[in-house]
Amino acid sequence: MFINAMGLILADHKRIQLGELSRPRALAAIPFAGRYRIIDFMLSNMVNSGMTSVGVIALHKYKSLMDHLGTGSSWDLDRKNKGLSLLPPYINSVNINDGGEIDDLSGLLDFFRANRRRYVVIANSNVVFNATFNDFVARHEESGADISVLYNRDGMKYGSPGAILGVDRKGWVKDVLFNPPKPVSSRCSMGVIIIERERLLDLVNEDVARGEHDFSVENFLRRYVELKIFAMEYKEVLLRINSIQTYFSSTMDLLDERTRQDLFWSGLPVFTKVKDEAPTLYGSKNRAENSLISDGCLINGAVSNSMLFRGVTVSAHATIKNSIIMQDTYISEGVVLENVILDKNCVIRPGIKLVGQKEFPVVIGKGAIV
Amino acid sequence: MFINAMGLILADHKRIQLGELSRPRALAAIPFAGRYRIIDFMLSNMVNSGMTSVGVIALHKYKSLMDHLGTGSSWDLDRKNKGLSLLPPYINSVNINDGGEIDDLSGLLDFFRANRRRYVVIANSNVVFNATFNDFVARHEESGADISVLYNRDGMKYGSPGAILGVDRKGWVKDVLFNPPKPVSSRCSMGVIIIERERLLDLVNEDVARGEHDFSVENFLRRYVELKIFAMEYKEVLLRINSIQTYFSSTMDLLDERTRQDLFWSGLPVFTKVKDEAPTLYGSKNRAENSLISDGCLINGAVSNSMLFRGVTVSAHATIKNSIIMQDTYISEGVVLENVILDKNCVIRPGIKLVGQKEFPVVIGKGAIV
Amino acid sequence: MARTEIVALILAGGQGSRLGVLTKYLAKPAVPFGSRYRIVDFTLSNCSNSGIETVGVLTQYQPLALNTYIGNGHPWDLDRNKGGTYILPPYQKTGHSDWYKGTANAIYQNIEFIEDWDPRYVLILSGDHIYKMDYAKMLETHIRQKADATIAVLEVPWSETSRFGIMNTDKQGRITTFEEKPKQAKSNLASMGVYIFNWPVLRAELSCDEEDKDSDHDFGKDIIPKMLQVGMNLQAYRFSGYWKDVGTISSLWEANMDILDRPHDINLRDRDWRIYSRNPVKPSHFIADSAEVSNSAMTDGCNIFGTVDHSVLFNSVTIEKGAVVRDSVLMPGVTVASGAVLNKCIVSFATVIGQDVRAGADITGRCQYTNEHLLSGGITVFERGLKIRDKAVIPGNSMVTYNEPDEIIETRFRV
Amino acid sequence: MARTEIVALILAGGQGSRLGVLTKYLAKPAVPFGSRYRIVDFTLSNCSNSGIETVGVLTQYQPLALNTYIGNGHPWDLDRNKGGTYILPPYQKTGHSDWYKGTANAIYQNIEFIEDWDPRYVLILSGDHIYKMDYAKMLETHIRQKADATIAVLEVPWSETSRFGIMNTDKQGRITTFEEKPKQAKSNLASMGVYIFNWPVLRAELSCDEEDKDSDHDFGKDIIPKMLQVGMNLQAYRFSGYWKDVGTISSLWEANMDILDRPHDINLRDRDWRIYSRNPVKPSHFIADSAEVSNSAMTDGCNIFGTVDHSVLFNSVTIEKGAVVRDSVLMPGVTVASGAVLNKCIVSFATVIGQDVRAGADITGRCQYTNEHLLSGGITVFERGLKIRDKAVIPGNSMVTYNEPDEIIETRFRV
Repeated sequence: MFINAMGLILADHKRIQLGELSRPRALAAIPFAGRYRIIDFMLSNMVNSGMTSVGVIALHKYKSLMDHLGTGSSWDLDRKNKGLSLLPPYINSVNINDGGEIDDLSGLLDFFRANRRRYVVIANSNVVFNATFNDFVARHEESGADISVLYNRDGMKYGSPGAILGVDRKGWVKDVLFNPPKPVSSRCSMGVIIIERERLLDLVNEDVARGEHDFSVENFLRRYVELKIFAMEYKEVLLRINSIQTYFSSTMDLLDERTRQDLFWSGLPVFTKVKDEAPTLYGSKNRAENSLISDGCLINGAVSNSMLFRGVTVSAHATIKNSIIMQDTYISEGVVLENVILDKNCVIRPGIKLVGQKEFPVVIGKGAIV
Repeated sequence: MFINAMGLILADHKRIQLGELSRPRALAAIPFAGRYRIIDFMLSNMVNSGMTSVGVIALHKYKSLMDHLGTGSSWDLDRKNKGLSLLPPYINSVNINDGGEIDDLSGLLDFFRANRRRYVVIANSNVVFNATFNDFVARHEESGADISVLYNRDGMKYGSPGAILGVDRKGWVKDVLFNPPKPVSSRCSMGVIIIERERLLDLVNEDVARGEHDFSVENFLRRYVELKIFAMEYKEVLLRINSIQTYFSSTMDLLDERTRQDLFWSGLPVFTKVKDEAPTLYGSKNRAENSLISDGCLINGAVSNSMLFRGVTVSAHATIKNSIIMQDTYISEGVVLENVILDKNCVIRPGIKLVGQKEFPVVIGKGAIV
Repeated sequence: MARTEIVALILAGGQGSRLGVLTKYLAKPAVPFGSRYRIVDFTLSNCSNSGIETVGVLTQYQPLALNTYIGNGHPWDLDRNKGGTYILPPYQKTGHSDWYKGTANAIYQNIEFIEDWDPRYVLILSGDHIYKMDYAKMLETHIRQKADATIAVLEVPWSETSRFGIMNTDKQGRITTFEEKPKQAKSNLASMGVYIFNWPVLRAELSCDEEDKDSDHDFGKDIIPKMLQVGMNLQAYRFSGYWKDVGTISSLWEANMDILDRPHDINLRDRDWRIYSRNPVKPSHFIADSAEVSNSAMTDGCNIFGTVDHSVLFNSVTIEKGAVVRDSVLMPGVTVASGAVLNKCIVSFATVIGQDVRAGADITGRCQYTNEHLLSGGITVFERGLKIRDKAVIPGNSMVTYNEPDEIIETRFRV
Repeated sequence: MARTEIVALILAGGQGSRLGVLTKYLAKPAVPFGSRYRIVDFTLSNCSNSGIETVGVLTQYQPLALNTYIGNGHPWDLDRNKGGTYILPPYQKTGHSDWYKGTANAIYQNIEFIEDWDPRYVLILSGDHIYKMDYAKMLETHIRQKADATIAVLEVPWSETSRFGIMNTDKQGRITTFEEKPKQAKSNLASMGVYIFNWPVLRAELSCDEEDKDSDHDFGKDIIPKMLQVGMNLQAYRFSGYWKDVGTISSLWEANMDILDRPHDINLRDRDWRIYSRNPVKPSHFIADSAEVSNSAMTDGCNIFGTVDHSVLFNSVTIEKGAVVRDSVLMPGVTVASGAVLNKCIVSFATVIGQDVRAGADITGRCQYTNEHLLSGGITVFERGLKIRDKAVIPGNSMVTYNEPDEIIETRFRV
């Protein structure tokens, strides 16, 4: 309960773009796992750790993120003293078009000054797992490190793995390689670090003084020579979303019993914005199997190995296979979909056939009428 | 209760700058009347009218406005469906410094689409009064006008009166003059208009199509030839804040019994962010008279004809006359202030003397140590 | 708007004893309904959607679950700083204390609460009806007709008039006479138990009624007839649309089946009039390879490996492979183990139906749980938190409730 | 954190009869204190500042004002979706119903509520003490000492030990014996009525105590002695700082004066431990030309035209020109008309003191309202909602309460 730490989530990541899905929104706001946005998992981890103060740095396209987060009440973060702070770039001059400057870091400094917790957990929003940070913060405290970083052994699994860590026997980071062509280790940073707030303030102030405005987890890791960085392994289920391919395969992983159990049924709830949809209704001639289906759907066709978000309509004689169908999308009669990702509010007209490949799913952007 | 209208407050005004007070914040966020920000009056008017959906357009320096508004709970606007929406400029490209564009109006259109009320009350934030809009909306409905505008008879009172309305016998606007050298009428627009939401959407869409991005009450009034604009008089107490001078004189007006009664004791509460300060303590040798004093102050000196915000300390042998002292400012022993405006968090060191003139008060910016 | 225009009061104090074990630990308004909801969600959502922000819930019997379910009122947007939801049980005053004695007495005991809001109008509601209604429109009519009270009515089949309070009205909708459960009705306009009163009028009537030793202190039996007697202007407000009193096991079962068979009647998918509920915070439901689901409703957290037909499943229900569930209502957390077959069963919270159990309408005969007083048509009801023994056979019209372990119940656990 | 670590329960059920007319319409925790607060604000703010988010308030007597004051819990940041504040009056269970019989029985009757949160620890608090305390630190000690229960204690003057429950401890702080109001105390460590229990331990003790026909069902008298008797590990947690039980008129008056005379002791200006309260939504207070204010505390909405010395004024108090108020406590909305002189008076909500009234400690003699049972030292108390006749003279030690109009009271009105 009484964790002496606050959270900071980076809603965007310079190196990660999910094509059509990224077009209208920040990475953190991309819908995932039927009822959620990607950020819900990290936010829930923080809230489940007992944090009552979380900041979200959003640099652009933050409108859907703002709409999603609202007052923070879905995460019980609608606190008197602003439990959830969206930190957009502050425009400090009278008119941006008259040459005003955008000052990301001064807003961030205010946030750290107003919320006095001893530690800060800083996290990228592209990793999906379900855990609390309490033990990690305690271990960080014991270690005496400047920064602790979480990693898992995914290093060999993905083509573009991010930051690979060289770690000595005692757990100290001795080397950091970004996207190496041939990984030297399987230890792959999760993009989650723990640091003392006062220490962080010093580092950020230094950056500001240097005219450096780029705040990222990776920039901290780069400083492994001057700072003592301790590495801690995370051993449970973890999904990394780095690309359309990993977005698609991570979704399909959720159909696996073990992954689903670990992410959703370990006893720590994953909170998201409540939508008050009706229950899902199954008609008399539907055929649904091996699929995750959210509230508010109408299922009259065949759905297999797929993920349906809230409010999807599947008309009779439609067939959906290995696909991801986002909120309020309408699938007309006789449609055939295979290896497809449909964003929100699409309409697929009668008889349309869309077939992609597992490695190259067809992606249709928000609101398309096909 | 069941008013079929939503509110929209313009936090900034191109033509209104309050010098040092405007430097760190939007016009709407300037502290006023001891416990409030200027916007609190308009927001309270809307909430007291029964509105449960209010948007605030902020174009720049919106950080203190965001902090002040928080989740909207102080105005009971922390609704499930976002009672209070801050509408900052949305940055739609990846990086504003890479030539992204700021798109004010598309966010506004989304707001109007998501909140379905029949009418919209659009208001500038520089007028302070205490009233509900229920009767005005009813009269607008009866009039058959495209737009209704509120005015009062202040036209002769101020040097720079804003929009002077020429009105025919039936109440239709026939002429609009902006800052005329010699007012043709005493009817001065309050910068508050009522319009049907659908009509507004059409007008804004038109503007967008024309590449016009300037959204203001004055731009609507300018169209009095093509649109039917109905004028309605407001007869109660109204303060206009157009300049440092009017800010100062409006504050002094509050010491007048009638003004205070009308603005604060007419039965309609003025809501503001709750600060949970301690009660104000008066020492044994203070001398306070004809002043408005907020919670959390310590009064040990002489205070007359002044307005003290929350958490002000007045040390022994200090003398404050005809002045406005904002939140958490510290007045040391032996200080003499006359016709002074001190912004938040100032420290006035022992023995300092600051004397301005009624028409030209000395203004000291936020956080200054004098 | 310094004063509150209208305060709603939901009568949720009844024991709901006709729902048997379903209300053993819960007040009736807290009973689950329609896959995602509790009965009271409909009334609370109607208030919220009508713009009513001050709602008192008068409880007496087992208020705890209702209290924690309603909580801060946030799911219904009723967590207001001014207004919001209040649980109002009877309380101790200086010198005396009373349980609520009737619907009118319950309101009488809360006069102080109502006065605190200084309302013009008071809306009296019942917490056990399923319907969608805009009370703001009813209030508009009430104001326009300059009524002392307005009563919502709906047309019922002439054959059923003897079960309702029937209003006889003149052509303008003014109520001329009121008959409680008449044998020979003159009209088929039945009271829905939804009343708007001018508060000063109601306050006077309640005080007067409280003095009357012969009164049952009931709105239908006492308050309304007295007001008609003295010639007050009582208006009937006609409602058309889905409305169901879910006060009995069979009406509760039927109303659940209506969601499947007549989805457009109550229309839960209407986005302009959402029915809000407290969210269970569970992931999307999972339909396995082995599952067959038809004509059914379900919600988050379900895991379906078996066969579900024409049933209503609440959150986190697990149907194991080979289990078959038909015409049933399974409340949150219920597990049906492999090989079990349920027909027309209502299973309360978290109960585990063991392997190869056979229960419900298709099993004839009697057992120690047979209860033909409350049950008919083969409906079979299970209390919450039971583990039903593998292979148990339970005939229809049974109300399975824990006493001690026996050949049907293996054990019980805390829910 | 799926389970709740700790649940706080505030005992707010007592009638507070020693506060006389101040608790005629209010439970004691709802009585105003210290210019901006109600008594319960201190306990609620302590919970909120300690990070405790689930708080049950056990009420019985006049809960309504407390219920509406606490409302959605927002002012204390306790309007949580999980957790938050719950008003817990006694309720009707199947077959029986009971009022709370003692502090332990009150908790016993709410076992179901507590179980719903599945806590490891339960914090038992009293709703009528003025103090600032970090319960999280107390919990840390409790956990570190592996205690079954931890009791907060503070040193009291040896001369006052006979008024308290006194703990005798060994050097490690473990409680060896407990004496309720001992004549010859062996220690001056008094219980503050703040307990942390391991929930499973307390649950067992409560059930056991409930069976005991000879028990008074009280924590101090029954539960704690029994736990010591069977050798459980009970720890004393030392508190130092301002603490005051405001259970009597004179202690309430003194505690108010402490705000003026010892402002650093309770320190309401501590921004790291704010005391929250429900805001009255009034403008800044106004001090007129004619006013003289010294050694006093006041808050929003006051309008001062007269003389105020060494007094505590709540929101929206009006002191007319020529009126003099000394050593007094004026609750929200009180008006003192011109020429009136008050000394050592406590005036409840909205009461109007007429012109030229003289009342309080400097007036000797007796009147029909003299009450030396509850009052001493000249303190004079006025019920809420009275209009005191112009020129009335009211001697000290009077408790002015409405019965019928007389030479002192002109009329009364609804507050």
